[in-house]
Amino acid sequence: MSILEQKAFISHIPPFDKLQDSELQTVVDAMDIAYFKKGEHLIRQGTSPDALYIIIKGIVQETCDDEMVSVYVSQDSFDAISLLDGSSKNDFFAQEELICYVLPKPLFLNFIQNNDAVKAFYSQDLSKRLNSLIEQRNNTDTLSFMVAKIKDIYLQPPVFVAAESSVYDAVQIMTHQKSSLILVKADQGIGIVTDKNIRDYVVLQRYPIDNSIAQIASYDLISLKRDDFLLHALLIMQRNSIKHLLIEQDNEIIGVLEQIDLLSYLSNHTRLVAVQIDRAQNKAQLKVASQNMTNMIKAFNANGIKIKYLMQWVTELNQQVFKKLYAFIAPPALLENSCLIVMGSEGRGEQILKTDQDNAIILRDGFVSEDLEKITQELTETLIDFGYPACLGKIMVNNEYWCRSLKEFKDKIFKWVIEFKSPLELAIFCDAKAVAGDVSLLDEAKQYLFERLQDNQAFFSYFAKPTLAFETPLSLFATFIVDKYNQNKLDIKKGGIFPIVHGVRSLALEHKITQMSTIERIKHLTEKGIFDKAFATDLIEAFDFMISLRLQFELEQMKQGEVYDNYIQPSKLNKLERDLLKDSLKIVNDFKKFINYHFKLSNV
Amino acid sequence: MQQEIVEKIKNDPKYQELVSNRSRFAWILSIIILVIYYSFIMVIAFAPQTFAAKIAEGSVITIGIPIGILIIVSAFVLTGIYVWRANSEFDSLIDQIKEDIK
Amino acid sequence: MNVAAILMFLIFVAATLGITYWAAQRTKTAKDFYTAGGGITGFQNGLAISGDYMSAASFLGISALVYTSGYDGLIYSIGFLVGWPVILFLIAERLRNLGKYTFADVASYRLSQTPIRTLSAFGALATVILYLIAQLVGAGQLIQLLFGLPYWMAVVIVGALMILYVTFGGMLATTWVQIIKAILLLSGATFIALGVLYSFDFSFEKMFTEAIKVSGEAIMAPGGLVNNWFDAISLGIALMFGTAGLPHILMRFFTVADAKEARKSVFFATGFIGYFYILTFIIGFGAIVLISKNPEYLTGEGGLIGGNNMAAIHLSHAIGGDIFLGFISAVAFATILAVVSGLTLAGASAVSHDLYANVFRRGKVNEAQEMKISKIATVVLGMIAIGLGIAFEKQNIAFMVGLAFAIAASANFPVLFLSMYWSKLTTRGAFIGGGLGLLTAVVLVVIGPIVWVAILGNEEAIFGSKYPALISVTVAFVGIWLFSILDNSKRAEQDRAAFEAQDIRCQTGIGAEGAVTH
Amino acid sequence: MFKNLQRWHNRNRLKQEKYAYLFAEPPDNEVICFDCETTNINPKKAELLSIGAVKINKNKILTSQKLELFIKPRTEINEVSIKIHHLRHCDLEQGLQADEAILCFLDFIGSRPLVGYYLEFDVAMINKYLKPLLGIKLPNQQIEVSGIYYDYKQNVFNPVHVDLRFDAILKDLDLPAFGKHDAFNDALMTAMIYVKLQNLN
Repeated sequence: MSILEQKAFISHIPPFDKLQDSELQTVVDAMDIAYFKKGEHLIRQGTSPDALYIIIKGIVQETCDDEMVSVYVSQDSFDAISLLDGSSKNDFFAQEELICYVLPKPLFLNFIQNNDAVKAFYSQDLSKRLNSLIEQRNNTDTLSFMVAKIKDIYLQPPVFVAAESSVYDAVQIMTHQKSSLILVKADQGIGIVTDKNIRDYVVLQRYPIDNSIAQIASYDLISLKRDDFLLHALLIMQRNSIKHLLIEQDNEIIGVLEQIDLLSYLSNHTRLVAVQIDRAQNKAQLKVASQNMTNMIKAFNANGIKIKYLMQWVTELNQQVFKKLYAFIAPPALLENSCLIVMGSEGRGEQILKTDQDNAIILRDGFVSEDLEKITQELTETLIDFGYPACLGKIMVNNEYWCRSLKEFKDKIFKWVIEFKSPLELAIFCDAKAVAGDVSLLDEAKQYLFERLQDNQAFFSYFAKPTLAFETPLSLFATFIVDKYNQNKLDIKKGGIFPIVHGVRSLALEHKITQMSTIERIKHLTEKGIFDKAFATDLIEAFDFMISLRLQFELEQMKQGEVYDNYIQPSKLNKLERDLLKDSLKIVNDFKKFINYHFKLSNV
Repeated sequence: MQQEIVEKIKNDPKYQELVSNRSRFAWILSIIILVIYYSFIMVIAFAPQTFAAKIAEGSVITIGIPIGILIIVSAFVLTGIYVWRANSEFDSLIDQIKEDIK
Repeated sequence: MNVAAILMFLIFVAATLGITYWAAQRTKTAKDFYTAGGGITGFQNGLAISGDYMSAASFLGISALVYTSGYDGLIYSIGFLVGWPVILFLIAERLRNLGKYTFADVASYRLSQTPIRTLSAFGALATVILYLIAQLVGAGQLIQLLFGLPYWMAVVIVGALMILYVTFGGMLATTWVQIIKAILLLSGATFIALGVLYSFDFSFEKMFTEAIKVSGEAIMAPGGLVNNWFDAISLGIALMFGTAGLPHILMRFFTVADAKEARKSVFFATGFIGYFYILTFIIGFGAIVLISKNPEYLTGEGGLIGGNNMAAIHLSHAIGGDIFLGFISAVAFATILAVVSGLTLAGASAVSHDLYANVFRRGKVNEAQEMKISKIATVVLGMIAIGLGIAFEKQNIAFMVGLAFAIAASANFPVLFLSMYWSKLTTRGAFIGGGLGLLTAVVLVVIGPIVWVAILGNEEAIFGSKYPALISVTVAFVGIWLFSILDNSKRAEQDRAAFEAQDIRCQTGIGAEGAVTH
Repeated sequence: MFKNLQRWHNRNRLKQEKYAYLFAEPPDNEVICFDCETTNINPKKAELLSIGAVKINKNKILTSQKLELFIKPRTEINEVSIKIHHLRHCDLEQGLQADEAILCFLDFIGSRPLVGYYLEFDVAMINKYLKPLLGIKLPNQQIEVSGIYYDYKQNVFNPVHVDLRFDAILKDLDLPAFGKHDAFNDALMTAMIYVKLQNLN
């Protein structure tokens, strides 16, 4: 890096690109090169930096109270703001080994003073930052919930009694401790006794108060760590319909989390969709709740929550909406004798923003419902009203084809599997998940599917073939292939997400893996030795990254009032993101090669 | 798939009909083509001069040439016959068998 | 050096590859997500099958055979073709119903994996290598002729191109490539044949008369090439039953999802291939008259420039000038690339999947490793083919394809056939019998006139005939029969017991699961 | 002991007392990284064409205090070497006399340790001019980066072959390689290698 090259290097980096040649020379002459080890701090919160850093090689992370704010890569410079303000609000440290130029503060400030172009550059940057700060603040109430951990919330202190204690003694201790619950150390593990247990057993069943408390306790409790997210706790409670969780730290129980505490914590937050859905009494309330989800997703995403959790959360909520709605619309007899299923991305639990509804109803053989047509029509229309767009392929309950008896479903499955008919339908059905009604109907249908699968290579080849249907938008020279007629965008679904989803689905079907989510499927396939561990990790990360990238663009499109599609614009990505996308697409290519080899796709 | 289905198909009269009809048909066609081809080969093996006879007085074309072309055509025609019958008769039988064990 | 022809050649090769690339990568709309395979009709697939079958070896080799031996070339054509109906009647349907792509997969459905895969891998390798050599010799001579390079250099270049094409373009070996290739080849050959007939005023009588003037009466009847009963029968067996044992042909029956369309496609393929062979016959006779006396195409000693395999290429020049020569060379070259890619993939997968993964590592290997081995195998296979391709320079390539058929008929066909038709077949019987068949065929080829005399330079062949199939196929069938009925092992009981379920599945497409393969 | 003796001997031969600073205690944490361009690679025959040097303070490469000197050659430069260092006669017309350059260089380095890649050669080159001028050889401590790199890579229990080529080291340490080979550029890259190795050990 001779002097000439140093000059060439920084002359492309804003705001230095606005400098005259002589000014540039001054800058170059004053620059040093510094080396930082991984993890070393360049600027600490509250201190005044003495130079502007320009990265030659390496990555720097900017954090605020341990939360990532930004990432800087080669050719980025930082932190002009702290130089101007006199002190830094955030920490900057080397996320990997770093070589960078160091431009002394006085010189930098001098330029800002004397060069209008440079001045303008930074003042613009400042106002942008200010705006984003304000924006951030507006989101805080949801945000704080998103990142809240169990340790942030009130926990009932754990009050233990021995198993042989009498109910009377135990209640005395409860009263004394002002606690609404008590833990029992019994042979079968830790049990819990709440007011409700006492009401049910002692008051209603007249269980003698001198008998042992262990008899009336509830067991099989679930425990979580103190550092788990509240979100996670809420999910677990909802999924298992329980009201208490044991909280432990270092294998010791340090408290009990009660649903009521959790909910009251949450109810302080205006946009708590889960609670809203739970409490909705009619369609109108449910609609509001469902629409609020989108706002919540924005907040989630802005906060860098792992996409995996986000998907889980959204799926859970969507299914609650479906379940609730089905209960509102369907008469009890239908509810009992049918199963509402969601399929495709919704079934895999990979939907974030609402996409086309893919749903169906399986009816018990022999059951006839007179108003079925009316009910399914209402269901479909209400969902459209809620913001779940209609499916273009009419894979919806109001289509007779997707609302039929178990027997008819089995016929269909037979056609799919034995006669290779309609692989698209089979693919969607592979991802079916029951959300309301009698789950066993879907279970039986799926079992039938697995029984009828044969080790027929031709069948699996056909099924897997679409994995290769689209070219990966990455050229031989590792540049993106973009659509020149469509603002240089590329379709990330066709190019990256779909191949992974479908390839993994095909492998999962072949190995009769019952999991629906792509990531879970990959994990199970890895356990079966189909992928090696390193490749599985790469695949999951690539998938994760592309999903979150798509979300980022979808949110942006939504903000602009456009209809969101699956297009992303590589030119809008920063260098790190572009590199990650390239890596992800390379992994997609490797995966396609694997699928091609595994299913012998060059033969069909 | 399970043993029960195997048993079920095996005992299905339609299956037995399919197997015997199709096998017979396939073998008959195979034998026809084998006979045609090996007659040709045998002539070449033991009496090659047979094919040297002229097709007509004054012509240079030997009888072997139209015979060769005819064999090529016969292979094509026999294939056509098989495909036609399999696509209509046998396939509908198979469909019925499948219907029974769904 | 013929600049115009070379230019046309390069343009056409680029265009052909470009079109095939485009066809393979056609971006589809979201609606077509799942119709990728189903969109192919029986007619199209028939073209694809014939594209696989009409290799450069058939095109160049058979027309060369007719050019040198007249009528005997037709014996090859007929033999190559009559295999088709037999496959359709007796084998294809069952394969499809079993849902197994390769000979190894079918045979190990009820027999024990390890021995069967070992056997089939060696069978496949022997067949693939011979077949590859034939294609490489053809391509080498083509490039030699066109660019004026030394033969060995041309073979090395083509071989290297082939390895590159397979390693980087492996994904392109799709149906569309074969379809386009078939259309180009059929139209090119049609044009030459029409050109030939035109120059004789569309009178066969006139064409044959002229040909007799050049080469004598003998070309109108058998005897030039196959002049004893043993050779005739032996060749007949190899050509007819070899097709069913070829590793890369069987798979085409799966290309369409619908069984009806699949059958139709064999029907169309038979038509196309038959038509094509009739064309090569005309082309061969045309070459006798039009080029064998034209000094422009002859070397000092009176032979064809570039060898007899180049008869069709020279003829294309005589008919259509430099531009057409470039076109035909390009089509032949693209054909070679497409066929070798299919072949090499089949050979590489025999090594990586059958030998390495299932036999050598007993299934304890993941597919990523398998893929690596497959890549290495591709390169090694390519290099072996290059080496042997140089050694086999002077051989007729249709004859070499015939040898590949002989080996396929001896090693693969008996096991494949009996595994589906004979309930008493056992693993041991298949392994020993099939092994003996393979061994006999290979040994007879090596000690026969071609390798022993022409290549190794010995005085006299130990085995007098060029055609081993009569002996080796008999050995295979007898061996399999004998060792199966003598087999009283526990495995034999299992093998026999599994026949019924397999048979039901072969007949209907539904039935018992096979042995666990993965 | 022997080293001290040598050093003392060297010191005694110093002709001009004003350069005694070369023997002083070096400042903490500072080293000099330098590289020479010459007419060929035999130090006995070669002539100095250019010297590039840069100061390193702990982890900071002080490019703002660099030294880049060009020397007017006394003889013809042969074509082969022009192709390597891209220094043509006309490029060096404005250059310093060799002796001036050596003194500048001494001023720049002071008593700091010297760091380089294949340093032996560069030091020999400097000494070739220094000896007649001041009667001494460079007394500075010498640090060979390829040596540090070798120690870093080598494993006593499991010896491996270490590729000591300059480009290989750069690549292995994942440092940016910048095309042109000139004295300053090479010194700078060597400096980066040195700094990185200091942090790895």
